[in-house]
This record gives sequence, C-alpha cells and structure tokens, in this order.
Amino acid sequence: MSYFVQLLVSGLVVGSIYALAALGFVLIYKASRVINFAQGEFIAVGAFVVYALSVYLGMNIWLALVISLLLTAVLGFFVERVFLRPLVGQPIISVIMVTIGLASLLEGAIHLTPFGGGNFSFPSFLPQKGIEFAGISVSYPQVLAVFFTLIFLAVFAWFFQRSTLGIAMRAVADDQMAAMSLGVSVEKVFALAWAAAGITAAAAGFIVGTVSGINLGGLVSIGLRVFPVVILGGLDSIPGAVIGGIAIGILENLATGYLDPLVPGGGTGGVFPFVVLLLVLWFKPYGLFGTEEIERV
Amino acid sequence: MAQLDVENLTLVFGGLAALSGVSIAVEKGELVSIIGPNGAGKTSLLNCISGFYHPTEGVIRFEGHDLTRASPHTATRYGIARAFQNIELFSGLTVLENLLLARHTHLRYGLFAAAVFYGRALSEEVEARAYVEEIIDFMELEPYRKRLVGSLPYGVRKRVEVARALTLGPKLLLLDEPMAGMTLEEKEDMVRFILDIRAERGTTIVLIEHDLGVVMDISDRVYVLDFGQVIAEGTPEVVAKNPRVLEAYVGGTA
Amino acid sequence: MRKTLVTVMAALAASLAFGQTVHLMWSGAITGPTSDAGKYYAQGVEDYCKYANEEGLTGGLKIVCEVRDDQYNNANTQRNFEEAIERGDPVFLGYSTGGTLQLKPLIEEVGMSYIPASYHIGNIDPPNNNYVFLPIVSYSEQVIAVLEYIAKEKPGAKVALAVHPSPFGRAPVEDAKKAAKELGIEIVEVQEMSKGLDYTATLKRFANEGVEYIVYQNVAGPVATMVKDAKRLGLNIKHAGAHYAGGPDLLRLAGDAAEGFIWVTSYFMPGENTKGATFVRELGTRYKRPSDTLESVHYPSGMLAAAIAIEAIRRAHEAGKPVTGDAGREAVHQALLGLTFDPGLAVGPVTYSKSDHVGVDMLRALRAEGGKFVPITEPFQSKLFRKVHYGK
Amino acid sequence: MRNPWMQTGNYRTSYRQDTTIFATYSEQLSLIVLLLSLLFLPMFLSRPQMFVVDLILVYALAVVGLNITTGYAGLISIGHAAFVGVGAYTAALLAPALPFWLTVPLGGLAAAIAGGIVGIPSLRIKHLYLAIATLAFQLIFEWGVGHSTLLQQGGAIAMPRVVFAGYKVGYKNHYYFWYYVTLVVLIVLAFAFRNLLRTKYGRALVAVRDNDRAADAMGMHPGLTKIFAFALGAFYAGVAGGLYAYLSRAVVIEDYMLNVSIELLAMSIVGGLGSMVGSFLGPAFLVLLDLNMEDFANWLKALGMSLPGVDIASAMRPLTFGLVIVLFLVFEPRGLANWWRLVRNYFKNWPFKY
Repeated sequence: MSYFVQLLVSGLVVGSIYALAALGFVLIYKASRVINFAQGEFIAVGAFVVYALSVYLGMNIWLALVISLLLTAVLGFFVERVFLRPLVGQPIISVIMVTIGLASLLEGAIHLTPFGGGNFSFPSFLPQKGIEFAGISVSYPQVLAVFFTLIFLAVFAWFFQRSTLGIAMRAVADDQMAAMSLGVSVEKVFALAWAAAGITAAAAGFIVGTVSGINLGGLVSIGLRVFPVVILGGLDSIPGAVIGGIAIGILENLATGYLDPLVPGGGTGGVFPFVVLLLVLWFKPYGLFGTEEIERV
Repeated sequence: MAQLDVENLTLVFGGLAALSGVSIAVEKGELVSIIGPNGAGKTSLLNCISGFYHPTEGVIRFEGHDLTRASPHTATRYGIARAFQNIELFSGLTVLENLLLARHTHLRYGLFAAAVFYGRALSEEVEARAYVEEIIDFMELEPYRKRLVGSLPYGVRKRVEVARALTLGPKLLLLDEPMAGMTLEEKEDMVRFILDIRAERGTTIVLIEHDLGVVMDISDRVYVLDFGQVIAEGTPEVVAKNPRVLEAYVGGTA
Repeated sequence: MRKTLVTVMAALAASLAFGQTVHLMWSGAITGPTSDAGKYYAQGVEDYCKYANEEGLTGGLKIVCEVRDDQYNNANTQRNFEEAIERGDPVFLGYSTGGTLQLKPLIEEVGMSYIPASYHIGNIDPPNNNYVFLPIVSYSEQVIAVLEYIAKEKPGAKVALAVHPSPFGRAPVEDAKKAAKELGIEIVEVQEMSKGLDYTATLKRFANEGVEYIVYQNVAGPVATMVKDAKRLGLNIKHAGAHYAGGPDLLRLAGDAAEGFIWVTSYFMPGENTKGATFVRELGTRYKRPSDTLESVHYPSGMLAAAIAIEAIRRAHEAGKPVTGDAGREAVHQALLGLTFDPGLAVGPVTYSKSDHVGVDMLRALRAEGGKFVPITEPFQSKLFRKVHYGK
Repeated sequence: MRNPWMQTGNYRTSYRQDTTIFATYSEQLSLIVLLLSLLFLPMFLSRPQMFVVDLILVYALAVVGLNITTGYAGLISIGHAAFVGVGAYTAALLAPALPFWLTVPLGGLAAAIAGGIVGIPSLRIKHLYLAIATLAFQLIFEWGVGHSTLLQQGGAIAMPRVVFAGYKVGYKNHYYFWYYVTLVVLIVLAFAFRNLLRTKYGRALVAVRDNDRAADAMGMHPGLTKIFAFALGAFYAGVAGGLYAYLSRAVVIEDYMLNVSIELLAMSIVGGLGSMVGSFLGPAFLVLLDLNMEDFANWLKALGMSLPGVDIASAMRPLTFGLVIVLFLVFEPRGLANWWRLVRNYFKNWPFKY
C-alpha cells in the first residue's frame, strides 16, 4: 500500500513539473491557436540563463531565477513579434513548422554558448535529504515544483479573472473577431501569451535543472512530454494543463511501478503516456476540459 | 409514397430544439420551397436531409431508403445533392476540378488504372469531362472553366455551387438560398437556371429562399417554418393568405 | 602560366618540408544524443593530433586530423566514412554504436581499419569483424568486471541492471546475465532508463525486491538523478557502473549522492599522479582547454583513439610501406594487428593481435570518495568475460 | 499554321489532350534533357558525392510521400520517418530470402498498412489533434523497435549485397547501382502520383484538404479518404525506406527517429507543400545546405575564428536549418517550387514579357 501511495505522490510531484511546462503551451494555444514545438527549447534557455548567472557571475540563485524569468518573457515576446506575427492567417502547418524551425534556431543559438553539450548542475541550494512522512518521501526540488505550480496557477487564475488584460486575453481566446471589434488589441494579447509562456518555461527549466541537472537534450525532451498532458487536459484549458500534467505524471509512475516488471526491458513510463494520448484522442478528442469545436454548415 | 418523406423530425442542440416535429413530403419532379424567418430551422432541416445533422427523433425516407442516420456521402450516393448557403467550394481548385469532383461516385476505375492513366481510367475521365462540360455550358460558366474558384466573384461562385450539385447527377437537388446576396440580374439568371434544371432534367428541387416574390412565382408548393415547426403548407396562393404566415413574417403587427 | 608553376613549386616544396600528408578523420556526435561525451572526445582527438605533429611522433608524416560532427546521424557518419575512403585515408576514427554496427559490412569490404568510441562487443564480434578495433575493453567486460567486484564484496548479491534505451545500453545485458549465473549473484531486473525527472517508482520497486546493487550501463545524466533519488529515499542500495555511467560528470551532477559509487574504466582520473594523467593535464593546458575538458574522462578517450591510429600509421610508414590508398589501408591494418605499445593514457598497454581487437585489456575499479573517484583495485582483467562471451 | 515548338500557351482540341501532363513540345523536350542528364550524372561524381545524390533521391521519394499526406491531403504527419522505418525493417527482414525488387515494394506495402492504421484516428479527429496522434505513433514505433528482439532492439540488421541480372554490386559500384535503381523507382512513382492527381483519387485528396464537409457532400467518405492519403503517403515512405536500407547497408533505429520526421517535414516545406517539383528541390536544398554549412564552419575554424568550447559547425547547422525553415515560411510560403514556377513561366513566354 505504501508503495502505491509513494507512486501516487511521486507522480503528483513530477506531474506538477509537466503541468508547469504545459501551462505555457496552453496559454499560447488558447490565445492564438498555435502549437508550440519550441517549448522545450524555451525551458532550456531558462535553465541555462539561471546557470550562467549563478555560476559565471556568482549571482544569488533566486535573483538569477527572477532575471531568467524576465529574460525568457522578453524572448517569448520577441519571438512572437518576429516569427509568428507575419504568419497570422496562414495555414496551421505553416505555424507548426515555424515553431519547429524556431526550436532548431534556438538550439543552434544554444550551441554557440558553452551549453551545447555536457552536463551542468546548479550550485546546491536545497538540502539533499528530502522530506519523509509516513514512509513517503519527496525531495526538496520536487516540493519546490509543486509550490511553483501552485503559485503560477494562482497568478494565472487571478490574472484571467480579475485583471483587464487577462479578461482581454480571454475575450480573444473566445472570439477573435468579436474581441477586435470591442477594441481589444489582439496582437498585444498574442505577444503577451508568448511572454507568459516564456515565464512558465523558464520556471519549469529551473525546476528540471534542480531535480535532474542541466543537459540540453534532457531539457528539450520535456517539451515532448507536454503533448500527452495537453491532449488529456484539453489544449485550451488551464486547469486542464494542471490536472493533465498530474494525471500523466501519475500514470507514468504507475506504469513504471506495475507495468515495467511485466515487460522485458521495461521503460514503459516513457511510452505509456502516448498510448493514453491516442486513447484520449479517440474517445474524448477535446480532452477532459477542452472546448469542443462545433462545425456549422 | 412521396419521393422524399420527412416524418416528425426533431433536432435538439444542447437543450434547444432547432426542429420540433417537422414533417414534409416532396413528390418526384416537384419544386418545393421552404420559407420562414431567420432561425426558423430551414437550414437545419436541409442539413438533416443531406446527412450533416442527425435528428434526435423522426424518420427521413428517400425513395424508400431510410436515410435518418445516413452520412452526407451516403445521402449523395442515393441521389441527394446539395448546394450550400455559405459557399462550400474547394477554393484551391479550378471550376473544372470542382465539378469533376462531383463525378467522384460515377468513376469506377481502380487505383492501378489511375496510376498508369490508361484504359478505363482515361476513357472514364474523358467521359466525366464531357459530362462536366455539358453542365458548364448549361450553367454558362465557360469563361471561368480554368479559374481558381477562390478568385471568382461572389455571384459566379454561387453559380458554381449550384453547378457542382447538379454535376452529381442528383434525383433530388437541395438549394440553400442560391440567390442570397445577388444582384437583380444574377437573380433572374439563377431563377432561369432553376426552372431549366427542372424542365430539362426532371430533377426534384427543394429550395430555401428569402425572396418571397421568387418563391411565389416558381414553386409548386411551399412549406413555412417558424421556431422549428411547420406553420403552413400548400400552394403559393394558399400559403400567402395564411394569417399565421403573415404574422410570422411581419412580426405580429398584422 | 608562370604563376601556376610557382604555385606548383611551392606546394611541392611544402610537401617535401613536412613530408607526406596523411588525413585522419573522426566522425562523432559533437551535438545531438551523447554529445556530452562526444564533445570532449573530439577535443581529445584534435589535441593529440596537434601534439603528435608538433612533437614528431608521426615518423616524419604530416597528419591532418579532421573532426566532423555527425550529430549521431548514421547517414552523416556513412558519408564521412566514404569521403575518407575516397581520399585514401588509412584508418578511421568512429564514434557511435549505431553508426559502427551499420558500417561494419562496408568496413569489412573496404578493408579500412575503424576505431569507434563505442565499446559495444558486437563491433568486434563476427561477422565482418576484421577491421574494427576497440581502444579499451568492451561494455560487456566492463559490466562483468563490476559484477565480479560485487560478487567478491557481497556473495550472492541481488543486482538490478539499469541500461540506456538503445543498442548501446542493451549491449552487455546478455553477457551480464550469463556471468551473474557463474558468479552466483542474481539479476533481479533489467530496466531501460532514459532521461527522467524522478525514479522513485523504479527504486522503490527495486528495494521491495531486495535489490542490493544497481549496475548502470548508461550515461551520467540519468544515473545522477537515480543516485540522488536513492539517497533521498534512504535506500540501502549500492550503485556501480560501466565506463560511460560514471566519471567526473557524475560527481558534478550528483554531488554527495554519488559517494560510494563503484565505477570501472581503463582510464586514469584527472587528479591522479600518474604519467598518463599528468600528460593529459599538460596537453589540455597547452591547447588552452577549459577545466571541464581537463576533468572529462572522454578527453583522454579521444586522445587514446588518435594515439592508436597515429602509432599504427607511423609504424607502417617506418616499415617503408605506403600509408595512403588501398595499399596504405592494408599496411596500417597489418600494423594495427601487431600493435603493442603504451601511450600511457590508460591503465594498461594497447595490445592488438589477429584474434584480439581490444586495445587496453585492463581496467580498474574506482570508488567515489570525498568528491572524486579513487582507485580501489590494481588494474585487472575480467576473469569471466572470455569464458562467458567466447565460451573459453 | 502553328508551330508546336514556339507555342506560348495551350492549344488543346480534345478533352483527352487536356489531361496530358506535359503539353508543349518544349516541355517534353526539357524533361527528356533532364532525364538524360540525370542518366549521365554519375560519370562526373565521386563515390561520396554519389552517396549524397542517392540520399537526396531517397529523401525525395519519402518527401513525395509526405507531400501526398501533408501537402495534398492536408494531414500533418510528424511520424513520417516511422513509415520510412517500417519499410526499411520489412525489407531487412525479407532481404535474406527475397531479391530486392520484391523486398522494396513489400516494404512499401507494409508501410502502407501501417499508414492506414495510423490514419484511423482521422475518422474522428482533425487538424492539430491528428498531427499529435502521428507524433504519438512515431514515439510508440521507436519504443516498439527498441523492445523487439526480432529487430535487434534497434541495433544494426545488416543488408546483403545484391546481384541483379548477373550484375554483382560491390562497394565500388554500390552507390552507382542504387542511384539508378532509386532514380527509376522515383521516376515511376512520381509519374504514378502525377497520374493519380488527374484522377478521382488525386482530386479526392485535395478535396478533403480544402473542405472535407463539401467532400462528404460529393459522395466521398472523408475519413476513408484520409486513411487512403496516409496509406498512400506511407507507401512512398516505405519504398524509400527499403531503398535506404540497401543504400546504408544496414537498418538502425537512429535513421528513423523523430528528428528525421522533422527533417522530412522541413524538406517538404522548403520545397513547397503540395508541389511535385518541390519534393525534389526541398531535399536537395537542405542536404546541400547542411554540407555547405559544415564546410563553411570548418573554413571559419581554419581561419582561427572559433570560441573556446564551441564547435561552430555544431551551431551553424541547426541554426541555418531553423533559419531556412522560418525564412521560407515568412517570405516564400510556397517554397522553392514557386521560384521554379517563376523561372519556368518566364521562359514559357519568352521573348514576350507579358
């Protein structure tokens, strides 16, 4: 029993990292219907900025994090302006491909720094021991991950419910034309969504970095794991991203815990979410919380 | 039994009834119009007949086949063709290709013949082309034959829409506001086409139209829909005198 | 016309002054998967090559080393290899397991000696195994050596293998299973582990199954995370790994959690006071490599591969044989087949023969203590490996 | 009297004539010239160069397939490399027993079946959701191969040398032999698809892309048409995979992973989606770009322009790859094929300007 509970708890904490990464993804989709294949690269940029600031410049890690959040926000904003804006109104595949091109571009840029290859890790700022409760154990970085997810969720909830800009974003997400006719600047909203996505990506990068070290390939691969999460939660639902993230985290852990011993070689944790993804697509194409697109003739 | 029998059709969208208990019957070779205010459920009715929507309750029968749950391509294969209100052409293709697409179900050659483009594929394609050219002549679309549909003016696109439905070689033609947004001259052309279709091809036609003048002029019979229900039915003269129709149209002030 | 003549004369003069030019190509992953090793390996090849030319270790030849990033893409490796054949290179430095296994038939047909960075035993197993040479002992031997050490430390131990999800990771699994049977230890599970954020589930399961040792055939990243998780969970499990699983990278990533990690490799440690380690340090400083290069175990690995190739070329040349083209390939292959020398870069001499395509046959077990790997055995050879793998 | 060599437009007098692909004599002539030059191309190339050309041809075949699925039928596939892989693995498994002219098409068939299966979700989902389903298929394929002992768990399955009509292929003529084989296959399959495009099959693909509701109303089953599009595209990919297996002498999982899928997509975008010419131009452009970037970076390095700890070649290649994709999408969404069209139209009307 404690084994099962431990799997649930670990799944929950890992899932909240996925949720964090998925939040930015969903924000972009919600505002502009763009699927961002460069989310993993954003995550990497965020982590490397923190590393560079804290190790090369000896900055306090929290300060480094704040600066990294700001920088990736600017990067997101800039990316939207330069790469996405010219493609408004183009077919979906163009927009998907531009984010794929962007991913490659960012990766090349990272290779121009010393971070292209190799493993790095942040200066340790959290105890290694972990927290133990009734035989269930979680590490401090994982606690931090849950904490971060909660904070971002709260901030976004507040932002969308209360602030004018957030309401404008919701309006744009609901109906672009109508929002435009009400004087909402759709362009501003798109750029803002990308900036916000940059922030969540950097936060995710920071967490991943503290949990498992910094390596370009590893960070970028988080970008892929976002897909089952957002399909399960619904591409355009913020609570969906969080619940989807946690669900996928738990499923991954349960697969590793119970399926792996049955499969020679194991490693089912990585592929199981994608099987779930296909099932979700078949039985509930718009995810648990996504908005259904109704076609009118 | 009528060619098209729609019995007691009810269509509910998220608790809202778009149609409730609609029954209509259309005889072979008839030209029947469906009129009614905006939101009365006219297009929903057409969507049900052509298979795009599936009714919550009721039965649709066409020439004795039950098409209640049929998908659009099944309906098409039974001989029901449809021209859409909001033009649904293949905008990246030429007029010619749009019309050739409508011959899809009539082409029987296999994949291999198609890949070498010889024998059956070639002869059937030429045959299809001849058929399409006939329709192009009929609908007077010659100048636009190889133009991309997306680049054509609105009135012409509407005409292509009807031409494409006709190319399917239907027994029943559903026309959803084929004259909406047209100039007077274009409207007159379209009326002429519709009458010619019936006269020369004997196709049964169900027409949704807002222009009451046109409807009263050319229809054999008229159904009037309001709030998803049939409120009147009969020859144009009879319907025109029905007080409920007047009420629905003028909005209760009569 | 005069101008061309002058150029031709100049070129002739240059070639006389430097002697004959021989090209040596390395094709590996400076980017893409496993680039965390490839990056330093490439630098090792590059630097040793410069050094050999400058110090006259080339027997008067000018050896031009070319380092290519194939991005772990086999088509790129194949193209680079073809270019080397076409140019008449006598020997080729390769990298990945996939690339080497794919090229084996071609390597055999062409008769070009091939030194990969992958120590997959399949590289030198039949068929088509005459021209592939491993610089150090294979993964299978490494893992079996680890198991031997464990069997000595804890007879009858329960072991789990955590391998990389690729041919590289799966390479030693079969041999390890057989060896475990011989050694009387039990392999409870073989798990494929890729980049993950949390291994609690796997570790807890191992613990429930009574696993006492986890043996890694993997890269440092996932190993570090797993080691950290195990420490946090307070599990009483020891960790051990083959060449690519451990090393300074692991220490940097896992910190204190790596304490006690048992590792086998044929290379020296950066801080060690041996001739080889000092040499690596000096060379790195000479070519202004950053400290992470100096600390990486992949840097001397690249140097060793280059050293073997250059030594074989030199010997063929000094024996008066051609060192380029078809004849050069054959001459260098012959030189490699009889090559025994000690460049001092690893814990034993390089010894090749017709039946032995493993260069350095020795390895050492090391243990992470106080933030660095400390040797806990003298250089040794796995006793069981030959029996298990070749049945003799 | 009109002169067919000088005509600047179409003068067709029957419906049958109007279905031809190459209408004017000059078009036919330029095609023949192109084919002849391709026939004699190997005489001027070294073996490594030949390998690059072979690769371009194989990629072109795979990209024609991707263009069928994504360009013509509008179904974004992020799992195309997996179809190539199905073809390659099928060929590898059959190669010990069957000659290559059977294993390669059988590889195509196996891939077509896989394509049909992957296409099944299109009965229910569309657009982005479908794209993500193909991504899932790619990852599940990789995992499946890695766990299959039959497929060496992703390690190498060696391909035998072939003998064709008494002609033995060794390493010296390897790339030349496969050049001609690939060329013939490519030409035949490209023509086959060009033919399909002027029949109901080709029109149906474009119809579901442009407007699948209207396609439904035309009497075609949109879901089945999409499955057909996946299967047909996968068939081309599978044939490419079989050829690639022989070309590379062994089948290894790394050649069929997600990054290859993305490369194929990039090739089709740069070439021009939904264009036959683009399917050839895109692969050629990207393969040659990558090679030249490597040379360029090495040249920079030789000049001493390198940063410590940074490999310029490593940075330049993804950088330019990404940049080319982005620039094409922003400035020339119709790809290289559009440049080709402009050049051709110029000559078609030459010497008249309008």
